[in-house]
Amino acid sequence: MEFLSDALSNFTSPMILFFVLGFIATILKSDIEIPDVITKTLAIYFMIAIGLKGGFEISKSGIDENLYSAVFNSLLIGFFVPLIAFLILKFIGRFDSTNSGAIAAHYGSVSVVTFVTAISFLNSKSEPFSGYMVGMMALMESPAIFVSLLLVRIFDSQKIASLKSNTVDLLKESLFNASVVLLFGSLLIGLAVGEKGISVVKPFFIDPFNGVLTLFLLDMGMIAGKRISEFKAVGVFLFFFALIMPLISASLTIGLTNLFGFSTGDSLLFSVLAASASYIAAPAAVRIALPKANPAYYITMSLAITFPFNIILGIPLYYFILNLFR
Amino acid sequence: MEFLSDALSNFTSPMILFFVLGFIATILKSDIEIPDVITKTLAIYFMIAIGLKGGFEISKSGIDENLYSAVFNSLLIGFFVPLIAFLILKFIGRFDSTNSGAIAAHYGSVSVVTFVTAISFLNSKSEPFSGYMVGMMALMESPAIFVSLLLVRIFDSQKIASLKSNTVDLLKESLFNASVVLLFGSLLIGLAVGEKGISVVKPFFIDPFNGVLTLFLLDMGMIAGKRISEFKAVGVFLFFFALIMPLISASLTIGLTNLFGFSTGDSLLFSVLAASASYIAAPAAVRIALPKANPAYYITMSLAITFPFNIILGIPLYYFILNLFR
Amino acid sequence: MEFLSDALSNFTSPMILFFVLGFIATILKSDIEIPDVITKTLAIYFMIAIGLKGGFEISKSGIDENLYSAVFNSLLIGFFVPLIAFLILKFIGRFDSTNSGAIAAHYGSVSVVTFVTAISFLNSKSEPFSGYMVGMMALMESPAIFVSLLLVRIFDSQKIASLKSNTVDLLKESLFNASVVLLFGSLLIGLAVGEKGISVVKPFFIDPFNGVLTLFLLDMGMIAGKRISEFKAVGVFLFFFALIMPLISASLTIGLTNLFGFSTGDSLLFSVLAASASYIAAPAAVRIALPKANPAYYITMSLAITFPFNIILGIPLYYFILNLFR
Amino acid sequence: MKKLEIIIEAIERRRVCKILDEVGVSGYTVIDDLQGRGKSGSKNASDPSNILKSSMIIVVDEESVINSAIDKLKEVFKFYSGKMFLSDIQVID
Amino acid sequence: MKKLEIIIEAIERRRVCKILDEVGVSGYTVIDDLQGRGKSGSKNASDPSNILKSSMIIVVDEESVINSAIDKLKEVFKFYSGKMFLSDIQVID
Amino acid sequence: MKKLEIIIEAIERRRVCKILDEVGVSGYTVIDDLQGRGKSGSKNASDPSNILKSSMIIVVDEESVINSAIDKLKEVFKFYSGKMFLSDIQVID
Ligand SMILES: Nc1ncnc2c1ncn2[C@@H]1O[C@H](COP(=O)(O)O)[C@@H](O)[C@H]1O
Ligand SMILES: Nc1ncnc2c1ncn2[C@@H]1O[C@H](COP(=O)(O)O)[C@@H](O)[C@H]1O
Ligand SMILES: Nc1ncnc2c1ncn2[C@@H]1O[C@H](COP(=O)(O)O)[C@@H](O)[C@H]1O
Ligand code: NA
Ligand code: NA
Ligand code: NA
Repeated sequence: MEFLSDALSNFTSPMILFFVLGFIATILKSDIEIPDVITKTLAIYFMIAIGLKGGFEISKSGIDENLYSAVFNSLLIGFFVPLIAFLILKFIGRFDSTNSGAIAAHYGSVSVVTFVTAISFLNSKSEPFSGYMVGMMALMESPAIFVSLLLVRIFDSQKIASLKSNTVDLLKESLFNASVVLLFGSLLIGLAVGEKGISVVKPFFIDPFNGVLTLFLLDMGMIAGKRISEFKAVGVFLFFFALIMPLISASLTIGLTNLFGFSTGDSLLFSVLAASASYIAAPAAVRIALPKANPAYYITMSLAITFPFNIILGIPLYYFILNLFR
Repeated sequence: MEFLSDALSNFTSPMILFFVLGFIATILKSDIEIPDVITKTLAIYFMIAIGLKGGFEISKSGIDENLYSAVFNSLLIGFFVPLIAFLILKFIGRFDSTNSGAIAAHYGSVSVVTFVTAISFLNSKSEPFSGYMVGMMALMESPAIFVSLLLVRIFDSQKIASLKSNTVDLLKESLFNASVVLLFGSLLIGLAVGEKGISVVKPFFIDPFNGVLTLFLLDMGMIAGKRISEFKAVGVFLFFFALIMPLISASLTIGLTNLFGFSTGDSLLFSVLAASASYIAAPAAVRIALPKANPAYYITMSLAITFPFNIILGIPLYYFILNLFR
Repeated sequence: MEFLSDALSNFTSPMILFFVLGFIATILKSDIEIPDVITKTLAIYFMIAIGLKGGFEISKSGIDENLYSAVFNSLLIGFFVPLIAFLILKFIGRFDSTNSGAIAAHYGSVSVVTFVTAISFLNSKSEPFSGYMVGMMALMESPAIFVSLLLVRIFDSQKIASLKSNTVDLLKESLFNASVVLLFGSLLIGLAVGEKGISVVKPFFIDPFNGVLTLFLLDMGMIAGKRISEFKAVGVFLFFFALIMPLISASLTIGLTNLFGFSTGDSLLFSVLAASASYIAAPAAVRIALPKANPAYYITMSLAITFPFNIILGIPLYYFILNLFR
Repeated sequence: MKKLEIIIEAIERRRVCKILDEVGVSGYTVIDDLQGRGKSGSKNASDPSNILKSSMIIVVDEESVINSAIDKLKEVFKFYSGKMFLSDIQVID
Repeated sequence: MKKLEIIIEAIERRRVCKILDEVGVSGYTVIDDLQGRGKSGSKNASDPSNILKSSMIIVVDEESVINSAIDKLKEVFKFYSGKMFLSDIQVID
Repeated sequence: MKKLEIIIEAIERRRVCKILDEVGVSGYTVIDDLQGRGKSGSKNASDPSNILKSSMIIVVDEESVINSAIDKLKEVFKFYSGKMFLSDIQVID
């Protein structure tokens, strides 16, 4: 069965294996410490790298009408995923609006590294995808967060408790959010510099890309492993939510992408974006907008459950399902 | 007009574009934080890389008599640039000797990254230059600082207020200044190891060089952007001084290099060294030797005005002027 | 004489030269600061890189019966080297059991970077070696430490003064010691991913390897240089012990490897492992197990005397002796 | 003079400094990347979103100034985990 | 309330925190990567094995709790270099 | 015993420690990479030349020793921005 072989082949990918190694290492209490500053820098490296590559692809392929449907699709996902998540959490999970909204924001937003891992999965399958998908990721980072805050406002009897200034700051911040600026900026630069410019940075931003991802996933594995201790705090419902929500988001997205008729590569990336949970942008935003929500919930879920699930099983699974419809 | 096309082609260079991106990002308050330790390490990387490359070039070309005129030229620049700067600041700008000397020290000394950017500009034009130019940069870092201190001593009615021990420490320090040692050391090693040795480090120190520079300039753009808030403190006179002084230094140098008959590549590098303002060696030295001088002046001018001016407009401009005389 | 030419050729190796540069720079008080976090990260990089490479080699060559004799040989070295060191220190050097044991632990354990330097020495001589040697290094890190602790228990009239919990923690820790997990993990991954997987990470973990080592050794040179101030604390006996002990360990090992009939490459690596003194794993373990031992002794000896000796003279010397027997 | 030590989630450090500027304290010193444990569980530095770190802000000023700072800051502590410690100190000048 | 500032070798920081948890202090704050000098010579951050750094752990609690913490901690200081400083402090809440 | 907290520009940290060694204090602890704000404007860590950072040096010793340290240090503060804070403290041993 193709999915199985993919899932298994995933286990001969050094990136995934190093993620697992990091996870195990932490459980064995053997602290291989990759300093925080390195993690931060690598995250920046990835955003520049995929931005440049994406922009360069666009400069080659040119912008086709698909772009508009892609933007539209992104917005649909950015609206429905957090909505569904919120309703499940509030009415099936019986969580208060604040926590439901906080978690919904994470599942609505996206995880850069999951996206990056999906890209290297597609490359390994030499499956093409559009350069503008990087733009779609940047586009999908914030809207879901605001949809979730809106839902909290609507369902919360008394207005959300938070420092007044905050929501204003938040709008400003998320509009010019570090990663949004970096991704769009690199995308535009990739567009502008063309072949010659790219060749200049290729040996740093393109060739070592997968190797750097390997190191980064080792670190992610350790970060994820460290949060296992919080599983009890999370509880059974949220644990399963963190596994099932990605499936729901991915299925929904696979449906949409079939309607719009995107290529297999683009459809996979859309599904992965929908299925992934943010662990950088969303936690920071939510901590500011919904300080009363419990961070132990959303950080543990996105980092220690959904992220591993997506990179290990999710990506090959979504890819398999996608191909059933082709 | 060639200059325009160069200046514009400069805007299809990823390095410059990422500098601009960093600058904009900071103005948009989107804090893409590249940790300090990374900036420090990258600076070391550049000094090793250009040192090795320079030394290797020398080992191939051998040391020609030009070397002596190059050294002489460096010393002339190191003497006249700070002198001119000082006189302008003191007698036209009406600044006290201490601040005039502090700023003069910065414009007399050199900026490694401006030099590095000029090198990648020359490479993009496949314009050759001598390996020993790296040595010239190392040579030009300190003298101008001492010339400036001397000027302060001469013009300052009461002897400079500073801690006694300091000036002695300073001499020791700047003689074996980190960057001087690193540059000359790498230069010698590049000389010693030859083809084989270089090939061993090429994949790390040479191939990714431009890519690393891209990342570094993104950071420099943010650092420069952060200082805009200090522009008011700097004032109109110093603002224009920071734009015009590089032109004066460059013109003077272009004149000198024509007298000495250096190659276009070497002449450009000399002009860039003269026009560039130090923002690492000089601030540290001046803070120690002239504690009463206002850091807001010299840091803001060299980092936020002269550095951007040189890498964006200065380099192609000097290159254009140089070619008018050939 | 071949050894001389090797020793000299060692001085046209950029790695060694940058180590020397770092050493000199520190003596000149010119503080080129490579941040701690970078050093830590590079150490992780090396363990992953050699682990992957080693595992991949095994996957090609397959596991031959030599493996068993290699393991056996490692254990012999791990037992005899610390024993000899301990006896020399206690009965010739007249040191108390605690300090003798503490130092013996360092000389029994291994130095990753010395091993890495030996590997790049072998590559430069295109001398082959077995992939499982990385495993041997991982294997040899801890046993000698426990042998030494045992010796202290035996010879110490009153049981070692240390916090109860400690020795238990220690066993746990050193079993799943960061580097042990990382090395074996990478080894297994290298085994699993095969040609395709390796090619994916090659541009990051294999091509720049020597360049990264160059940067790392610059830092090691500075770290070693900083400890010179402690030489007085170390004293004449320990100073010479730090130079002679490696020769003893190496000779012993060369004898053993001849008995077992290992290849020249493997024999050199075994000798280097035996001759090298740990400066990461051992100090941490000893500080916990033997808090009363003087850190100034063992850190200075392994970092500032034995490490430089091995990478500069030791490696070519052992290689020369080895070849006398072939 | 009084010394106020404020331990606050890294993410709110900026706001605390802003408040201190508004109150008009004569200055403050910031120590970042703190770890720790309190009633809201343990804070450790390994979290990519940086919401599990703390910063310490040290303010030394006249009692009156410190008190008005404390009042303004209490609002922040309603929502974010952290602590404020007050002690006597003498400024040398 | 009392404030206990514990300066201890980085390598023993974990144990100190464990002891504080056992004693049941209401919380603590950790500052890592300290340098310094004491009777055991100077501690500076550049050492790959990380045994030449110190950490500071700050604990604020009732005198009784602090004292029992101190007793438990003395054991550690028998073997490792470091210092404990005690002072008066007021907790704002 | 007295506790002296010295906040000084990073660039002058070495000199301060040298002075403390000369005075012969029993020891000190250094915290680097501080940010802050004072009358000389705000200090923030992002400056390649490192002249916009501060360090804190903590010294605990007898009042007499601390006072002679303070006298020697005043010279430094004539030229460099920083602060010295003095408080009572008790050393545990
Ligand atoms: N008793 C205490 N002593 C020192 N620091 C504390 C104490 N309680 C809390 N903290 C610090 O304040 C942070 C938040 O505390 P809390 O709001 O109680 O979770 C902790 O992570 C500690 O850094
Ligand atoms: N008098 C002191 N004042 C402040 N910190 C000290 C003092 N004595 C020791 N320390 C700190 O405690 C560490 C260990 O001290 P010691 O055990 O005396 O070597 C030193 O590295 C300093 O960080
Ligand atoms: N009132 C204060 N409380 C705490 N720290 C201060 C205070 N005033 C100044 N500082 C610190 O001392 C540094 C230099 O202060 P100044 O010399 O006033 O610019 C500042 O960057 C702060 O880190
Ligand atoms: Na999502
Ligand atoms: Na200049
Ligand atoms: Na050994």
